[in-house]
Amino acid sequence: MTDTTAPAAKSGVRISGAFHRLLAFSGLIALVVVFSIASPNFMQTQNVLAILQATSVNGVLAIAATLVIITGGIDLSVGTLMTFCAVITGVVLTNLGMPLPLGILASILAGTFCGLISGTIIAKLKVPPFIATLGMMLILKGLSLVISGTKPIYFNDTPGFNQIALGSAVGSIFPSLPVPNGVLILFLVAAIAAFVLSRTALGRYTFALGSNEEAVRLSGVNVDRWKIAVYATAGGICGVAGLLIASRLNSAQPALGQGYELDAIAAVVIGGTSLSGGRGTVVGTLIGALIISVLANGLRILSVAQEWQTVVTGSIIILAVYADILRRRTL
Amino acid sequence: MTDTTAPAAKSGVRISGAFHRLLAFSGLIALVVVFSIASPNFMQTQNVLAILQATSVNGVLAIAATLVIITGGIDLSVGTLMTFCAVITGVVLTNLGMPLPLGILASILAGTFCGLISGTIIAKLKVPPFIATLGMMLILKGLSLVISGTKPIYFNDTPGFNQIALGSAVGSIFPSLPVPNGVLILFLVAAIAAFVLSRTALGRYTFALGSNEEAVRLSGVNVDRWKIAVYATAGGICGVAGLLIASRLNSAQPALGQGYELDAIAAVVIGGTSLSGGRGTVVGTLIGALIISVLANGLRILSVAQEWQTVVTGSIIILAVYADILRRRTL
Amino acid sequence: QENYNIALISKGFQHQFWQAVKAGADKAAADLGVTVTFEGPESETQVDRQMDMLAAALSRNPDAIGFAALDSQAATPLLQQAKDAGIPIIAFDSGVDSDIPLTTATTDNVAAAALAADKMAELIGGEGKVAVVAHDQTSRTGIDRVDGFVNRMKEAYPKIEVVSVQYGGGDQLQSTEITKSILLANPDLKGIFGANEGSAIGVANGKTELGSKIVVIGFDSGAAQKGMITSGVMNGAITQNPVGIGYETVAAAVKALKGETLPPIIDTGFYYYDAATMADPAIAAVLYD
Amino acid sequence: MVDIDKAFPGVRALSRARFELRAGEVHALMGENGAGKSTLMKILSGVYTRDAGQVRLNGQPVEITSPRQAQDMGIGIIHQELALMRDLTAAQNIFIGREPRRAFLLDEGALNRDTQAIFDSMNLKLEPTVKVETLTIAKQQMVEIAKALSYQSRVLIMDEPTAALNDAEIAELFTIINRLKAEGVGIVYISHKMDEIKRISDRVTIMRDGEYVGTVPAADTPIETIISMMVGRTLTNDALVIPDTSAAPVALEVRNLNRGREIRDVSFSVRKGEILGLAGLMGAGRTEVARAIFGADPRESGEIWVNGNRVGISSPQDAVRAGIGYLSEDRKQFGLATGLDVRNNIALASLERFIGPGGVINDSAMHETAEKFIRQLSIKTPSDTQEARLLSGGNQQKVVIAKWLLRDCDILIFDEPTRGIDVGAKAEIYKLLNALAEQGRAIIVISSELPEILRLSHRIAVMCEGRLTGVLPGGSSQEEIMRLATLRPSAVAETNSERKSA
Ligand SMILES: Nc1ncnc2c1ncn2[C@@H]1O[C@H](COP(=O)(O)OP(=O)(O)OP(=O)(O)O)[C@@H](O)[C@H]1O
Ligand SMILES: Nc1ncnc2c1ncn2[C@@H]1O[C@H](COP(=O)(O)OP(=O)(O)OP(=O)(O)O)[C@@H](O)[C@H]1O
Ligand SMILES: [Mg+2]
Ligand SMILES: [Mg+2]
Repeated sequence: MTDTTAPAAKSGVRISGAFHRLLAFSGLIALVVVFSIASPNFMQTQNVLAILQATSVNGVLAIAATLVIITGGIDLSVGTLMTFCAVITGVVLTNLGMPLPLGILASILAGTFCGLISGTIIAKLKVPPFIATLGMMLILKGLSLVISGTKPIYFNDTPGFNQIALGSAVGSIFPSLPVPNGVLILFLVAAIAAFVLSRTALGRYTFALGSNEEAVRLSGVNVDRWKIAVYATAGGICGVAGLLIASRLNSAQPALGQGYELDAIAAVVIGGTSLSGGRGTVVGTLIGALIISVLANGLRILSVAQEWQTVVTGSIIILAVYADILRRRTL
Repeated sequence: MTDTTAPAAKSGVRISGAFHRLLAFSGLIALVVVFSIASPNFMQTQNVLAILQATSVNGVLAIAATLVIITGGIDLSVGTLMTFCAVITGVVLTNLGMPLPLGILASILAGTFCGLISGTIIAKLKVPPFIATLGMMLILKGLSLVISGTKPIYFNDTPGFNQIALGSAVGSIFPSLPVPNGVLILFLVAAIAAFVLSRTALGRYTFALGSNEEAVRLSGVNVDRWKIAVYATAGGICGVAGLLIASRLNSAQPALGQGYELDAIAAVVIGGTSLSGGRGTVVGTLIGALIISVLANGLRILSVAQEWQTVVTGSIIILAVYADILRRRTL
Repeated sequence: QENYNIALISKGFQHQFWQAVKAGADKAAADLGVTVTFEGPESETQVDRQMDMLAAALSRNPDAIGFAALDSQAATPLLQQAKDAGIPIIAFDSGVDSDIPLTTATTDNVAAAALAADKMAELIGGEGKVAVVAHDQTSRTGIDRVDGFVNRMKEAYPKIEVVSVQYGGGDQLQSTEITKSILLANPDLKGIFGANEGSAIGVANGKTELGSKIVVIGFDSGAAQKGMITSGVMNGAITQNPVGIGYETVAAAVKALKGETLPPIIDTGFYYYDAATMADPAIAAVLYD
Repeated sequence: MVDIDKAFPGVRALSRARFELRAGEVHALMGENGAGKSTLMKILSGVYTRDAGQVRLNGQPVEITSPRQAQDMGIGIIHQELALMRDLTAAQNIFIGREPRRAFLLDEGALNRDTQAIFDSMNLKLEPTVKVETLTIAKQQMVEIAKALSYQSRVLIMDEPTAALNDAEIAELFTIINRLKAEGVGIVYISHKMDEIKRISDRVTIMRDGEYVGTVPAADTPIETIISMMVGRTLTNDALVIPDTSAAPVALEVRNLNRGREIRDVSFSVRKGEILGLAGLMGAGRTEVARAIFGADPRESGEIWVNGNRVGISSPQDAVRAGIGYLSEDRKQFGLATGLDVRNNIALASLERFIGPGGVINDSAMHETAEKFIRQLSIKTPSDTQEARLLSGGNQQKVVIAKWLLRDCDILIFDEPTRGIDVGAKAEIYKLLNALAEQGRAIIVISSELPEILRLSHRIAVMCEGRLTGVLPGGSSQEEIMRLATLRPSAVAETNSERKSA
């Protein structure tokens, strides 16, 4: 290449990068516009907050899944791991009567530990991620029931607990903007995950592993260690999701969680992360998760019959991704 | 390769090929042996038939998923497509009162048609298989409810219908061996699928696509057409599963099906087919599906508490695959 | 006394309702000196998985089977097989379209939901908009409770309009989101009926999260629901007697095994309870945690 | 092909490029890495569509929009980057899309027979039923060639077909090319091996920076002229200087390395400042030895000593920690993280250098370092944030080299370091290797090109069938190396053709 083309190319890449993100975003905007026109109730502050709140759990799980998927893996256990962490918190806070901070720590540690185990099974025993996390999903589902005695554990003795998701630190400062803490936590997790992905060694290796694991290994990198670290981090994030859902329901529901992995992975893929690894963004995942909850909320607000909601959701997911592909192609 | 190494390598490959299949099989055998020792009821003819019967639907779905997964794709819609086909059969036979063969044809055609649509969305619109089939899964789930009016459709007016899965053509010849037709159909579908994979152009391109799609395209092959053909074939096989389940329940249950894709994919992966495409066998998938149902049945026969069943199932799935990896490595 | 082995195949497992049925069955097992196993599929849509469970149970050669059918017809061949093997069958929770079960221990869900409609109408003053958040669009209990509630409203309370019926799979979180959507879409809504435990808790959660004042009628009990009724978030709820269902099913099975005759239906009843009546011994006996 | 333009996002690959091919000629297409050779040929073979210009076949303008169409017009291509389906057999690869059938069914017997016939005509010893993923790149390349031949095209494009081949196989290929030429097939031949151009081609077209430079007859144009047309300047050729390293300490010593039949009792040592050439025929086990030393593959027995200390190496990580770097022979599979950008590929082996407090990566330092190497190795890329897979083959190789240069290892093993690299860059790399040796590093160079081995090595170790058959002083003759490379203790009967071409 000659010198003249180089700078043009550079800015070209930058613009298209930013524009690309804007595109998934514009799919979301299109949905919001359509629903706003269709129903005056849609754009009410309260409904917007409801949508954000509804995104929080799936969004956090999807961020966990994003990390794993960028390495070229998959994590089917995010949903039941979330539940397991919630149950552990329940045991620590309610059954053992420990103070709140310990409960929070327990959830995140439990998540990290389980992620560590999945990661170890995958990295050391070379069990394919699909199988390892499928197994984990079932194991954790069973263990949640066993530990909780197949009964919900309530947090009635820990008064501050439901403030984790439902309180509003923002609202106490700006009363007109009662953004629930759950939403704040989602954005916080997203910001941290985006930072980790783009600016730290862990993030760099996450992408490198998904790009060409063998090349990374032959560069003298301890591939196993980093892979385990990614799964453990994802597990820790599921621990946060566990806190969010437990706080929202003011209880640890041991039977819940299975099926949540599909929504999480869907958000990731709608957000432009490739299942074959090596590429993906947290922002995309957030947008993907928002698309899912805006769709669900909007269709309910419009009182579309439930069976048709499903049909429309399926169609719009395909259309949204197709629109993204089309516009990227004509760029 | 020199002359001396060539024959050795060749026979090596052959032996390890056969042995490898034997390995997944030996995992299954190990399970069977353990359960037989643990409970005298396990190896009764009736129970063996129950296990096979329980494998039939998941097995057929898993065979459909195998085809798609070998191309490097994924099909999340197998479960709800099965249901959709069952509902279509219900409409044709019960609501429209058409004769049985038409109902059978309708199910398979409906499946093929839906597979064709998924395949087209994937091949022509370049929507990732995960998204396209996720969308399809939701669309079909909704449509099944819409078409059936959210009520099961019974086949009471079509007396022969439940013979498709429950009758026993074998049993009418050898009364001591009342193998249900559903099981026969599973093996028939498996045999046909194995034949298609190994002996026809469709099979060749299925493997080629999963191996290196770009290379296939560069070789001047109409990649889109073959990809669509694979999804359509898989859809047709889901149609067979739809017949099986409808016949077994003597009704089309419109709400059933979601979640079944995970069991199907699990059977495929346990059977040694790689999610990244290019390799896989129908025999492996059958063994994978059998492992899943033997586990479920065996644990029930032993009256293991349900929450522990889940834990044990998860662990054994990981262990079975790990054992397979270990033995292949030490070969 | 013989140590009978009785296999119960229910419609679910993890849900508190089914756990209460299990508790009742376990209590009967202890009282009567028999062994009971209890299992059920993941969700109430998985008719074929329930068949597999029933088949596996048959392979164990139990002395009797208790069966809560997800579909009234699908199990007929297997039940016939059990009958041929001389295994008595007791239906519970929902009936089966066949004369094979010796008796059915159940609640009239349609009537129970109609009672919920009556209570709702009373609490909102006989007019206005209401909605239903149910657990399942296709399962027997889902259909019966929605129909029971909606039809009663139509017949008896012409000024009440059921504006929305949505399904959250009995998942508390999903039911919460649904409730919020319904409330935001219908600011003038007067009340919501939550048609099972998860749905009812979801409705109450949604009400709390939005700070709404609507009337909430729930279904089933459980610690959370009882707490919500005590605190006033939920106005009241219908409860069946799941412990009773479990107990009666096992008791009937033992009677059958001993050759005693059984009535065709064992109605285990349903009750409306609210903060005021919760402590009544009759009510407290059928509530569970 | 006239006035062909092609731009990729951020890159102008071709600008008014031109090319002409006559029937029955071998026309070499030359140019530096990234000059646009592959792109031009991909346009001709229907992989890319051109932005402007015209393609004429037999004087008629044609539109070639798909590989299929190109095939139908009789244009066949061997791609530079292997395009094989790894899970299929050689025969299945060759006849993909044109499988012989009997009724609806595939006729595997005919497939394998036809393939065997092609292999026989190429004098290639290969089972049609072997899966290509088990083959070395060289064999895979031969399968690609067989595939291209099977189309019986009138125009055959060969994009660096010999990059992975040894001399015997190259000779075989040239026999095939001459046969095709006699049959009137026009052949486009792309290669960075200058000696081949003289041996095989009739005319040479030279490209630079996506533009047409000129076309000259091969026979009476001196190589130096062609090179200067390619790089726009004349290159000086440094002669081999062998430093006296006999007093330098031993940096790496390998003792009795063993693994199965691939590595049999290999022992050797390299001193600081020394370049050891590792020569041998394809499949001699050189790559296996290198990978075993580097810990990429397990070894059964054998010791590795670095700077006089025995080191336990069981993974590449151990090796890198001990100061060993390994540039693999298959960059796509083992060298490059193709989805990552150039910058991160360069930093991949030394990421810890750019990690600041809290695990945060210092991207600006990484950028500067990457820019330095891009300049030093003249890597053609729009920026250091370009995805590595979008670079031309040769430039990808340079990125991998930069990765190991940055890592700053004391012992460097280069497995086919100049595969697919143009003359200009090759000279740069030779200079670089010499400079590294001068700095006191121990270097092992594995190369299938004897001239390269002879030009670089201070000492030459030769392998055959997993054994080290001898160590020669630098500047030995090709004949001497070949004698050791074919010294087979197992006395396996060898085909005559292989002997002769060797
Ligand atoms: N798909 C693509 N996207 C972006 N840039 C590309 C793409 N393909 C090629 N290029 C760029 O186009 C230019 C020409 O590449 P090409 O592969 O034709 O070079 P080449 O002459 O074959 O080089 P080499 O000898 O290294 O193979 C290079 O700068 C390369 O980076
Ligand atoms: N993937 C493989 N599967 C089976 N045998 C292999 C494979 N790769 C190499 N071999 C065999 O291992 C031995 C050593 O091969 P290796 O690639 O190390 O040789 P090399 O000297 O590096 O050759 P090259 O010039 O191809 O790099 C040979 O007998 C070869 O046939
Ligand atoms: Mg090239
Ligand atoms: Mg080699």
